Amino acid sequence: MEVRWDAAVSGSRFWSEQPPVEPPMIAASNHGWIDVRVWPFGILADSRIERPIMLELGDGFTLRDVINGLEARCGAEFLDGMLDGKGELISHCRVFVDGRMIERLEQPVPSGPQADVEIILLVATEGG
Amino acid sequence: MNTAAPEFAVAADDAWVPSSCSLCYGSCSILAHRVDGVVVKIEGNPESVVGKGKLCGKGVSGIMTHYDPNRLTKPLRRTNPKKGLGEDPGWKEISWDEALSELAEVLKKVRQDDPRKLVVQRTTTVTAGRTPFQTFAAAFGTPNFSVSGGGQHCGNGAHLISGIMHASWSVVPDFAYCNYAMYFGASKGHAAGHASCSNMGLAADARARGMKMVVVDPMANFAGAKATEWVPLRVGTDAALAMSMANVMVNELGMVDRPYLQARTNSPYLIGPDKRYVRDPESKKPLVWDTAANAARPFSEVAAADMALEGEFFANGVKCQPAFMKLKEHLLKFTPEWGESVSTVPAKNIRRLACEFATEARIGSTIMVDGVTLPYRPVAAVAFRGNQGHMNSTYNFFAVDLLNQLVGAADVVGSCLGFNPASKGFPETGRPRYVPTADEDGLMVTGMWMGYHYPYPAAEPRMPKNLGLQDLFVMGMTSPFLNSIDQEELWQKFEVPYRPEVLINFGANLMMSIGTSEVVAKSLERYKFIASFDLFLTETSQFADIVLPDASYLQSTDSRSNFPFIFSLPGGMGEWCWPIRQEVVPLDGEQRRFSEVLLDLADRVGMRADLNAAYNASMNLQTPYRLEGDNAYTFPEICDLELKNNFGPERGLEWFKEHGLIKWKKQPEEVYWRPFVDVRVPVYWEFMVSMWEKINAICEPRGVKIPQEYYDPLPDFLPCRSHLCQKSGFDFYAFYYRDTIHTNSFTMENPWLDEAAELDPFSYYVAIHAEVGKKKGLHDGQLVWVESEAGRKVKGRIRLTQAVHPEGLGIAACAGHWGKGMPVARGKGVFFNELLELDFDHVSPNNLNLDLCVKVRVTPVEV
Amino acid sequence: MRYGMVIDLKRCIGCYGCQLSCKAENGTPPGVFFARVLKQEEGTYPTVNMLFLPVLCNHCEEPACVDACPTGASFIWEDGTVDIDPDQCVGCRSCMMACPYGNRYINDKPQHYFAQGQTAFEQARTGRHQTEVVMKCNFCRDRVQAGQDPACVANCPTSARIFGDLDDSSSIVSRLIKERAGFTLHPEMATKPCVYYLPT
Amino acid sequence: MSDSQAKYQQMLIDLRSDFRPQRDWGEGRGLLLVVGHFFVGVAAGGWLMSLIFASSNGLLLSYLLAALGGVVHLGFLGHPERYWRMMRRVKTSWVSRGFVGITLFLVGGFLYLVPVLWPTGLWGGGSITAMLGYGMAAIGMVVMIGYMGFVYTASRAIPFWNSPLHPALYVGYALRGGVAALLVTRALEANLDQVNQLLVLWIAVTVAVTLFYVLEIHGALSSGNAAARRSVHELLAGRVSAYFYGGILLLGIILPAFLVWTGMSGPLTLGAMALLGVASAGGDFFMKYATIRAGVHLPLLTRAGAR
Repeated sequence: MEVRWDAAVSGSRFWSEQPPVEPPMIAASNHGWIDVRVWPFGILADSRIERPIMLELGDGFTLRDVINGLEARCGAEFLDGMLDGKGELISHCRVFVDGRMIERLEQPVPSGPQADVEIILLVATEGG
Repeated sequence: MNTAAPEFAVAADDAWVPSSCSLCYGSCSILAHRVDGVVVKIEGNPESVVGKGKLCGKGVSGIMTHYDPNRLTKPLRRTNPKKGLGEDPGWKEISWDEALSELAEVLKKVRQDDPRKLVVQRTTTVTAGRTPFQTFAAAFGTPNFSVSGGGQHCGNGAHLISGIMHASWSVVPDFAYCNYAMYFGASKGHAAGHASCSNMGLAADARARGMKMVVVDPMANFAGAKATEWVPLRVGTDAALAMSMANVMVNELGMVDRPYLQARTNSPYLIGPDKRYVRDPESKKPLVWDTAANAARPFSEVAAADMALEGEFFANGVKCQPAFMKLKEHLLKFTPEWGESVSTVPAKNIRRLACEFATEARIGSTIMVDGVTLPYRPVAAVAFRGNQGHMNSTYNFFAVDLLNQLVGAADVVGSCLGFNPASKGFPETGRPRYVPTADEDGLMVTGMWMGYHYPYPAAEPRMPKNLGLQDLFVMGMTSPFLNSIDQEELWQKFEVPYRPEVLINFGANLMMSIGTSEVVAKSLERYKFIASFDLFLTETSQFADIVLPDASYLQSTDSRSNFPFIFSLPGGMGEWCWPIRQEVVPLDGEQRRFSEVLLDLADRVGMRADLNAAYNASMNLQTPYRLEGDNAYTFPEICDLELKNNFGPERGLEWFKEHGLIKWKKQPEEVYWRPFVDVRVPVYWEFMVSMWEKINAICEPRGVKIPQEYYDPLPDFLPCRSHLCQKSGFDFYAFYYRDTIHTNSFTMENPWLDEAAELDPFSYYVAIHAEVGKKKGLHDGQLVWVESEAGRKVKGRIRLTQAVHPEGLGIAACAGHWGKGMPVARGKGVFFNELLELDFDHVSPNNLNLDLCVKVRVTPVEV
Repeated sequence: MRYGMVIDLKRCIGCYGCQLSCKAENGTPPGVFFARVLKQEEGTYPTVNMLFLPVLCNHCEEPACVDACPTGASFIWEDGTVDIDPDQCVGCRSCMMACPYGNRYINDKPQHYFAQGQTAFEQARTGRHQTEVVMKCNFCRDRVQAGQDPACVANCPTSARIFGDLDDSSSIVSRLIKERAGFTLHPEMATKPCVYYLPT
Repeated sequence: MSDSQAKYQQMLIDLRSDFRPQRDWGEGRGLLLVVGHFFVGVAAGGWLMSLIFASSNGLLLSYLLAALGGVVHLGFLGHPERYWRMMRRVKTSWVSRGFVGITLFLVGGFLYLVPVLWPTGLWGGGSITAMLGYGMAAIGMVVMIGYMGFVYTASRAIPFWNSPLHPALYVGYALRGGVAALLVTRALEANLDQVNQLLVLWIAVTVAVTLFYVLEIHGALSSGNAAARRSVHELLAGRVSAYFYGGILLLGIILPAFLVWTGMSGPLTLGAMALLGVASAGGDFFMKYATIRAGVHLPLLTRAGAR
């Protein structure tokens, strides 16, 4: 009697329900240009680069745009620790825009006229 | 009725304070009884899920560690610049301001020069030390973080593969429903380990209910002692036994859970002659053979039931087979007869065990739990420290977990569970919420992890920037190269652009917990500056320049004494539980809590903004509970923010101090999440093929040969160095194990525990087989030398016993202190790790776990 | 009412939780164990099991120790608990020679574990005991009077220890003894011990 | 401090071993108990013999030994200041009965002895007080002779002692102690009459005692009790074997037997007679000391492990 393995449970929405408390949604602004302040922390915070790094980006900018802006301003090796071989964010590089975590580069970033982008590499490997 | 004004209500001080133990990393919940300012009793907290109102022997003895007069009370500065094993540091008492300002100057200089020159290292015993030290390292900007011996010996295999296959830090049988649990080098509820006290109760209930417990172990003194059947085997040959059993299940009995393999593993993925997935040209997704359409199509577009598991096909112009077929053929060579020759477990037993395991699995059955119908596989093959402490670390553990995967016994009712791999979080806030997800190949990525790197998908191997070379050996977690004898040679070969200069150590006694003390000593002598947080002067703090007196757990506050749930919250149904740790008694002398010292240090180094950002990132703090700018928050304030972030504004630190913990009911969909989450577990590790090529491409030209057999997609038995030693007279495989009464090298200083260990038949002894011992003219209690091939020697007393494999030599715990800072511990037990060579040749080339078994010779000590 | 205890040897894993929670509850000095755990292997390789035997005073119905005691310091409470009144004990140790289970200890050892002297805990708890008298387990009388289980029972992580009234045939202890053929240690000593063990 | 620290370390070693030696009686302060037992035994036997052979000096020596024995007993106690409580459990405790016996003997002996030594004293030899004293002393003596064996029999913790033969053995040794005391008294008085009778009596009692002791050892060996066997091992080939061969055999039996043999076949010098008495008493002491030190606790785990 070959019981199909997922027969026991199908169509459960348990894991797709949205968590009750979401950080306050930020109304997408339409002000043309948004001045973006980028705060690199930890190993990214190179003493030679003054913090925050000011960028001017168009409305509905994505993280990719921020990355390209940083590359232009601080050079390619600045991104060395942030991206993996395929140009994607490595798992332990965390980016927050106005306190909300952004995970994918192509995701448009909702923000008001001004946006604070915090980038940090959590680099520790753990064990034990 | 008016109550007396506070100052008149001179109620005698008599309080039961809910907090968390810290005698081992289990951090069970405690109630500490304080009478007139003195802690007079520590009991379990019946309210808490972690320990369920009970404590093991260590937990109740915490009082005598807290009140140990040998504890440090003042910061110490070294006056003798020379460092070495016998060198007296010449300690001078200094003030905290002197200590921290000097340390801050050193750190500022290093951070300017190259932050990666700082190595941060912590003991695994204090779970609450994880986040403060990881965030300090991240804020400072160094990737060089280590959990010393606790990580190096115990976990690169266990945690890595529990993460890849069960999305958790460790695996445990679902005791409430399991009928047949097979232990490979693990105690799970019989000695130590994750959630050990809770597991003790759960395992005992299961055994009383009739769960059969088959324990595969060279020694039967904990789980083996209570086993329905003890299966002794030659040390380090777990994979041989497990693969032979898998062969019997697949090829002789044909008892496998095909629907599970089709729906929840990468068994159907087609594998080409180059051992890699055959991928759809456009979508790049791995192809499967759709038996309905009789064509190869991307896995995401085929119904699981129609996916072929066996047979040979053509796709994209190449001959290919489903991964399961590769496994099925791969297993053929692991005959039970071969298994017996390697592991000494009789072939007929191997066949019987495999048949029992496959039959008990009740493949295809379901069960109702809390009104939810779920797959029911009441068998579990679990492994832990003993199993993966070998050269063959990855495959020893992977082979055991294969047994679960073949019968579908993975994170379903009664089966092998990861510790809480998925949680929807506290109902009111939905935090902390984590659930495994699928990568683009459909393979499982763990939802929560102890470190910030994830076990899968592994990072791209590259020219290493980490001193531990984990960014080259991407399966490695804790690395031997921070202390190995060949560290300099390897750093040069891989052009690591810097060298370690400063070490911040938190409580780890790596002189005793990693390998030969002489080798570790040399690695410590290379540091320019070492600062060590300690409770006592240990053999390691003798190498420090500054020693900082840490507060004890009864004087500390931590909002995450048990975080995360994958670490030491008991698995299986029941309740989620978030206990905290709070002060029971005030600080005395000039002891300070490490968490607050780190904040002070961050201010002095001028990186408070970075630290705040690191805390935000690692604690996933959401507005309005994020740390702002470079405000100098105190640690209790950070704890308060995290608790409110997870449980709502009215449940901050004060609320938790009063209630001690918060708990809420687990849902069946959380505990048995596999049917609800569309992720596949890699039964065939295809990523190892490209990983080896990239690693070897970097290593081979630099003269470091990476044996390809350690990166084959399917597990195999690969011998340890000890198995290759043929020298005459060396006829014992020495191994060491966790004692139920001791934690690493820490608790021998606790007089109650030391007293109990003195009376224990095995704790401070070298256990060898009674007949074998007598034949060699050894008698019980005799003082002997245990000597490795390389001439490393330790002294110990013999215990003749029937409860060990004839070739085995079992030593308990991490004992054998020689330092004067822990007088009660001094000279107690056997210093096993002195026998361990520490170099690339003695670690798994796959996950860098140290090989913990040694071929030794035993000779009487001439008295 | 006769208090007794049942210890399930199938559940006990020898974690020393009883020995140490007892030591913490009573502040016993070094070398004095109101409760302790004995470990012994059984069988020959490879069919080997380890017997973990937690022992404590058996609070016998006909205690040889109470008979041997010349001063009446050793006595039996109305609920069957065997206890010692330290003010009456003359320290002749006859009871130690009478108890076939060796669960009585003279308090002539050092009154502190660390060489440096008594810790704050020992001043509060060990200091309460008179020296040069015999000490023993009294089933944590204060806890039991307050409606709690003895410390060793309350703390046992595998719930292997059950405390109850042997006179009440419907109590858990009585039923377990019947259902699981509970046995006592050295029954031939005819002291009628009240601590029963359930076979593994 | 090091003494109690040493005791603690020794306790841990003992608790680890299969057969935990009994140290509380016999070691350290416990030695006083053995000495107390010895004196009380010799005193009781001495008083009896002195009555039979009408030796007032013998009575005095026995009384002094009993008093000394009592004091030494108190010296052993943890709380000697509470000694009077030891009479409260006469119904059940042999130690209590022994205590009452010794007290009766000391009081009665005093009342009886005073007029014997100072006829012109406060009360006459034939007075009620003296007769009362004689009665009390007699009862006390009987108890002192008899109770000690039962104390050991009641000790269920030590299988070697827990045998029914002990009372008879200790009665025998008390009598032998008495004969020895009398021999010593007569030697001091340089009074040689009835010496042959004494020697014959000594031989008879010694033979009886030795027979009992052999029976005792045989009983222990054949009892099937591992702890009893271990005690005999300690006695004959273990920790206390020196006291057994040197003390019991050589000093207690062979030397006095040789002296008795010379005494029977020729004139017995006063010195030899005294030496005979002292050696025999010495043998009694070592018998008690060796038996106490050889005591091994009943093991809780029925079968010793593979060790």
